[in-house]
Amino acid sequence: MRGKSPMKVAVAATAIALFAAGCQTDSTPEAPAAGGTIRVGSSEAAGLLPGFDDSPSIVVLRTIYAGLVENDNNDGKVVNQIAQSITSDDNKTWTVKLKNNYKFHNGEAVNADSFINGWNYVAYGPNAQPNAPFFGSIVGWSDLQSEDPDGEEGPQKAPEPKAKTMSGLKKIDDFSFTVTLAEPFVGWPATVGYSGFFPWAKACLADTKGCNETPIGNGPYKIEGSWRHNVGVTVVRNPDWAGASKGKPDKIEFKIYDKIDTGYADFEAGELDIWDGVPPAKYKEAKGKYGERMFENPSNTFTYVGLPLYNDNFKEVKVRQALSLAIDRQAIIDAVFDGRFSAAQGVISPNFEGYRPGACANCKYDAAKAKALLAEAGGWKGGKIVLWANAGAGHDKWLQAVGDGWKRDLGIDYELKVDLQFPQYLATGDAKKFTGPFRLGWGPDYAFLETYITPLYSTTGSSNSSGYSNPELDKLIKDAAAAKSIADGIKFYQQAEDLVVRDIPVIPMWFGRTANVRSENVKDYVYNKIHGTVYTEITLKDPNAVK
Amino acid sequence: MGRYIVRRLLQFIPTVLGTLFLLHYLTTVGIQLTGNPIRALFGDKRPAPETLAALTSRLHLDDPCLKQKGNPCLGLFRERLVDIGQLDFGTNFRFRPVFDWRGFFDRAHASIITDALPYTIKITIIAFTIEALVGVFIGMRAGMKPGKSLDYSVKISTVMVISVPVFVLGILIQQFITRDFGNFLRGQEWIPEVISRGVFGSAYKQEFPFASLIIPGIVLGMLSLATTARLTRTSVHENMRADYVRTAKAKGLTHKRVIGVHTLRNSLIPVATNLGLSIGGYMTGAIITETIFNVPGVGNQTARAIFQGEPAVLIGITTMLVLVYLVANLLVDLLYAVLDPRIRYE
Amino acid sequence: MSDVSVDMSPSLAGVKMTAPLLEVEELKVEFRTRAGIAKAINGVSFEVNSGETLAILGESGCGKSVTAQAIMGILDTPPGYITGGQIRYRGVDLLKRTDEERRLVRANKIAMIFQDALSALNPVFTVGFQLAELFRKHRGMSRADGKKRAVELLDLVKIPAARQRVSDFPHQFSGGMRQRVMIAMSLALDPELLIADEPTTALDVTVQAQIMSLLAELQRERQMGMILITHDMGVVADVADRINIMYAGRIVEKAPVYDIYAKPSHPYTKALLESIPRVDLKGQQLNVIRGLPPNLTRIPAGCAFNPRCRYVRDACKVDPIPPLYEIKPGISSACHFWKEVRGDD
Amino acid sequence: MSDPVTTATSDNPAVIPVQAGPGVNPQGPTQERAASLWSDARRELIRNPIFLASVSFILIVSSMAILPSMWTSKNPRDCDIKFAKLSPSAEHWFGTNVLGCDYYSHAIYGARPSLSIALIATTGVTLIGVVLGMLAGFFGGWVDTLISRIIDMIYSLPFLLGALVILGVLRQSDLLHSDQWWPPVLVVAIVLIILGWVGVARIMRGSVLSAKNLDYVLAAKSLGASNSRLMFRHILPNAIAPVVVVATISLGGYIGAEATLTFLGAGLQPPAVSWGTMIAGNIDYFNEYKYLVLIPCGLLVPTVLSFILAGDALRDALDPKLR
Repeated sequence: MRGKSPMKVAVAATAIALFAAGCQTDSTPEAPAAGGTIRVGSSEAAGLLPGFDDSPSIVVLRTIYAGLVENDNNDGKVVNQIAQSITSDDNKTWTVKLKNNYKFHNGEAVNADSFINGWNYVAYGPNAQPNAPFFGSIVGWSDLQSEDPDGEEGPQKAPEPKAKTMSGLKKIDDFSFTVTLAEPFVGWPATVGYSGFFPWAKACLADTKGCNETPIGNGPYKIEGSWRHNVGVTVVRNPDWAGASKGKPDKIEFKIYDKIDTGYADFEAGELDIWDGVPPAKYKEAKGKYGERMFENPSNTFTYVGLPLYNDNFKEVKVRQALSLAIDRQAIIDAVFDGRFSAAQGVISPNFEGYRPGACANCKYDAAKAKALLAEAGGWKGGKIVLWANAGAGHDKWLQAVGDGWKRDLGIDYELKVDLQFPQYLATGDAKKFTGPFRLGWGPDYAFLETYITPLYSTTGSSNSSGYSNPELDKLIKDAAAAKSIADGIKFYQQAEDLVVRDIPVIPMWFGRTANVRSENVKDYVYNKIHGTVYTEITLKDPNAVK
Repeated sequence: MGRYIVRRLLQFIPTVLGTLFLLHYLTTVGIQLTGNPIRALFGDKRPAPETLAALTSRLHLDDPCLKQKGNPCLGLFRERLVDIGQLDFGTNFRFRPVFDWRGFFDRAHASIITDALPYTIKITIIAFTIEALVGVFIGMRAGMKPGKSLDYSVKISTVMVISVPVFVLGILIQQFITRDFGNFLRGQEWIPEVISRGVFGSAYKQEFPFASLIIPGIVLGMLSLATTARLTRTSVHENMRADYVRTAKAKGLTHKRVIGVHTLRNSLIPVATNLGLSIGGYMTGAIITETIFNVPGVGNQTARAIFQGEPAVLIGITTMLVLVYLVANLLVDLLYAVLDPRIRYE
Repeated sequence: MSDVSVDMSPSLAGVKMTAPLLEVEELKVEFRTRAGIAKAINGVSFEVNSGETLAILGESGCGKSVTAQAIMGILDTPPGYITGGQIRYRGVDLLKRTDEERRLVRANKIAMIFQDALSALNPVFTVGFQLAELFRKHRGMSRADGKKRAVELLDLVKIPAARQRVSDFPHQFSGGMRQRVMIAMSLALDPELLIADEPTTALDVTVQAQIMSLLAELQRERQMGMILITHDMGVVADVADRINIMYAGRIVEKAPVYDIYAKPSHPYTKALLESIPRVDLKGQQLNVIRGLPPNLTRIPAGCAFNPRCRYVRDACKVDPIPPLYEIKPGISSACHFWKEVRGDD
Repeated sequence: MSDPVTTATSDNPAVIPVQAGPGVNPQGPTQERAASLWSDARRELIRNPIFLASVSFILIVSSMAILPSMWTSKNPRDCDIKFAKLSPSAEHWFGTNVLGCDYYSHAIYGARPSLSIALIATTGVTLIGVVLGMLAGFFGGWVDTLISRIIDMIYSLPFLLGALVILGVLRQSDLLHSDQWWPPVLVVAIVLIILGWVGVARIMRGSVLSAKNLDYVLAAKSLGASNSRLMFRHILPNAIAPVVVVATISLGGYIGAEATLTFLGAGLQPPAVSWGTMIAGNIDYFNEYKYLVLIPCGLLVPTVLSFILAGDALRDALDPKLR
């Protein structure tokens, strides 16, 4: 559901593409813009500043801001935008050179300070910017964080952090600076296309509150008026934009909907030109109704059922395998989602380099094998199995189907615990208090298969919620990081995937599918496989259809 | 009269404090039992502990008592009261102020409540008008002829409205009326947009700030309409048998006047009380209705605050609602004295 | 309300001023209740002329008030239905007239005073409004004129400081004053017939006398016909010309007021008289009527009074119901054994 | 009514004062009258077709709730995703749902939680509301102040806000997760009671305030009746009528409230089957599979209707003023 995984990062293609993309941004003069107003369904954003964003924010931010790099609309490859070049000799100290002809909407030049000051602001702990962790790999980040001062005696004033600026950020001149990372990371330049790395105008840093309402960006569009909370955001073409593509529509209206069903209803009523994400229950109907006007593409969101390995009932591998084998994924997808997902064949997105179809032998429905494995493991001893999901997001239905399957094929009765609101649900997971299988999702931070392995399954993985720990896998990850080439690295990660699908710390369920619909008035629909619909490139048949 | 009002206003204080504490306690226990709500901002991915701590501290949710189950967090409550006393209602998790009275006049000081309130006031007025006019009318007609077909059809249709859950009602209306019928209207050239896109639009529209609230208002009003109709019916039915109605007939007055003046005026006294109180009830309905029809009002914000577990927003909105309710109550009581001269407040 | 204003003296087609003011003939009323059909009035006949006061007397539930309501045309239907008989005003049978014609008779020609003025006056309007309403709706007067007339009426019924009190609400008056307002209201349009339904029952004894003498005075002055409905034998003595005694929906005795007191012709009348406490009989056992009035859904066969009657014989317990035997002109009794009751031979 | 009225109830105050219709025997032994009030009502009710129809429907639905196995041999928890969303047929009278469960057995087994919640909540709300409203109205003073302030507090809290927040806390108690069917039902009912009693209490308080100075109460008081006797034998029967109306209406409302809470993710949770979970869980599929929503609504609405109509008929039958 929209906005449910707010801090989703959607960045960049593979690291190899980066070096090739040195300097190829020169603009061929654009054909006259198509004009008109396109109306886009959206939802209320967390903020319109690069430091505090979620997916609805990013939709807007990508039209009014421009980052160092962007992803090509055709192949998703990383190309430079504001950056002239991003280079490094040791993958540890990166030199960023900027083009000098970009300006903020208020006339300020986009220069090295715009990046350095902005990034320092976001990283500085007391500013409480949720995007702060994105700068965590830069030297000196931890000096900007304050210690948690609260003891048992009561709240105390947090001490000032040691520094206000990261020592790893150094200005060379107005249009170049260096970034020093704590650990070498060959993929770092790919991450800076993410909206958290967008530059900040001076005026914006001086008045963040005002700038959140009326953003001062540096992108092809600029805000008209200010953010009308819970109602909409309107952006208009920025005539001073120095970038290559000038943007097609004159105006983009983002209309804010609180519920996806309401937004979709408004699309059906002809109030929107673009609606991204048809409600699952209406997918089949929409497919028949809109045909050509529905755009479908595999997506990278991974849904899995985590298993609490900290619970004795799930310690036995064969039990976990049996549970996974007893799920008829395709039947669930067809019945509950009208076929809107692709059953998982492994734990890596089908869009990613290194994906292998059928990698997961335990993900194919095989009731007999499941039964046999469970018998070998000595049967199920945990009584009723409790299936967990957060409330109100429509997960209960498919989890129930999973439970029904177990009941039917393995004779394990189940109950659902799907009444926790999201915060409570996540907190329960973080505290490792799930008493049974739990639903979670995962979106890639960058388009490199590593993002599907390390955070989820390494012993120290930031989002390892099942408590899986396998030294063999940890070693493979280390080896992959030390690999000479990307291709070598992929092999190590594939071996790691093999371990995961054998041990089943999580039961892979499926990968998503985008289903975006558009009105009859839309002529050219442009889709970027990294960011989704590119609103700035959409043209209309009749630009004057909406006054 | 003046002294009565002052006494009533003084009674507001314990009620408001009590409600504030109730909500403070419930949200506090909620956090104690379920953990830091800010964690949810980061979704399925786990945030850096430093960042989580910084946000938590910034939003004043770092009080250690929030980790001790059952602790009423009186210190935190006192802090909140002091802040509220200074008209500082805190912010939501995105640092938007919950309430700033200047927001009514100046966009630069916009806040959640000042943004949302105008929509809710509008939708409430629509709902109230519908409830009062339609409810009283059909209740009156039914009450005049008890046991007749109209009485039963009113009874059955009001019961239908009561028994069908609001969200079903809202979704049915959205499907059949605003989408199917609305699309038909939108296909007709001659129908003005204010009707086809405004009144029969699927969601609230800025271009039609009033028209597009009519259907949500009707859905909202329908909930209490049933109660109003039934109450009017009972009240009219009882008053029809009152001695003074017989006197009015004996005075040779027309049937219309006997009903319209002598019966109705008396029957409306309990109905007016109920109408006043239903304004408070609209807030519950608004949580669902506003969400379904995408009205950016108080109900919508309440729903969001509940699901995000934002204590400051919940407490801020509740404070406002309690005051609205209490003032409405007071007005109803004063109105009572106007409607019924036998009542005097000392 | 868009009331049609009516001309000063609404007249009813077919009215003969020579005909008696009101004749009720064989009136039958029943109440169709869930407990069964209650025969509230079973063939009542009487007549009233201008300037004359007829008292209808009986216990609670004997049908007195229902008769009054039937005459006024304000019987609650359902449950009450007039099933037979005629009510002739100046020779015109009102039961055959339209609702609109009947409405205009009310207050204009026949007016009524109710028992409990507190509940009979609308609590939410001032007495001025309720009085002026009559002039505004029946005479087409303006609010100001109506109010002026209201003050005059309050003066007429001797309410002190009428000009101030006209803006008061009913609950601000004392019981006696409220009943005066009620009387004022009934007199507003100069009716020819006044029906006073237990006008003093709810009042203190001293106030009762004042109200009764006021009523009598006004009736004399205006030469109205009056039907006085009461259960109190004491009240009627001074005021009434003739008395009809009712029991279980029938008139059981008719007589001039003097004759009733002097020589009752029906056991029920006799019993009623004996149950009045009298100073000269102080110290003796008071004669109360045994038993209870009959349930009107199950009236006993024969004479309805037979279960309680001292003179009861077998003939009383079977139909036919005793007719009203005319004893002498102006006096009649519905008792087979009236002679024995009167002590005549 | 200008007819003399029997108010002689002080000798047997348990009887609602009978305002006799014209000519109906107003006196008579009070015991007989008390009995005849109920026997009249009974006679009245068995002749009322609407009452009979309502009660029959309630009985049918109650039998589903008490003995679901009498109605269906299928287990609602036997589901096969391969047979999902089948239209009604001879095999599956009401079709199957999204998960391939027999929808007819869901409809039958769904009656119990829905009815239980409504009945428990209505009983609780009425009992607590009547008692507290009575105390507040009868004693006045600080008792009234305290109760009235609590009523104000709960009243001003929007129902859903309160329900969601309280359920959020209560659900931590693990009561919502049990092998038994009733603990979650009880939890939802308790929340409805906590938030619902104020409505009844308010009405009760008002009724008591107006009843407490009526003559027959003063008469009983002067005869030395104790407070509790005054409250429960003299005032209660006369003040209860509006409470009955509100209770019958809210009984229906509670069946719907359960569905709404489930819709918002706070009520009963699947795989528990109730009409509420059936409606809330399938509303998304309404467009294509209308029967998934229409069937539970088709049970819920007539049930609510029956309760209200039966309640009305009962009240009318017991109301002597309507005779």
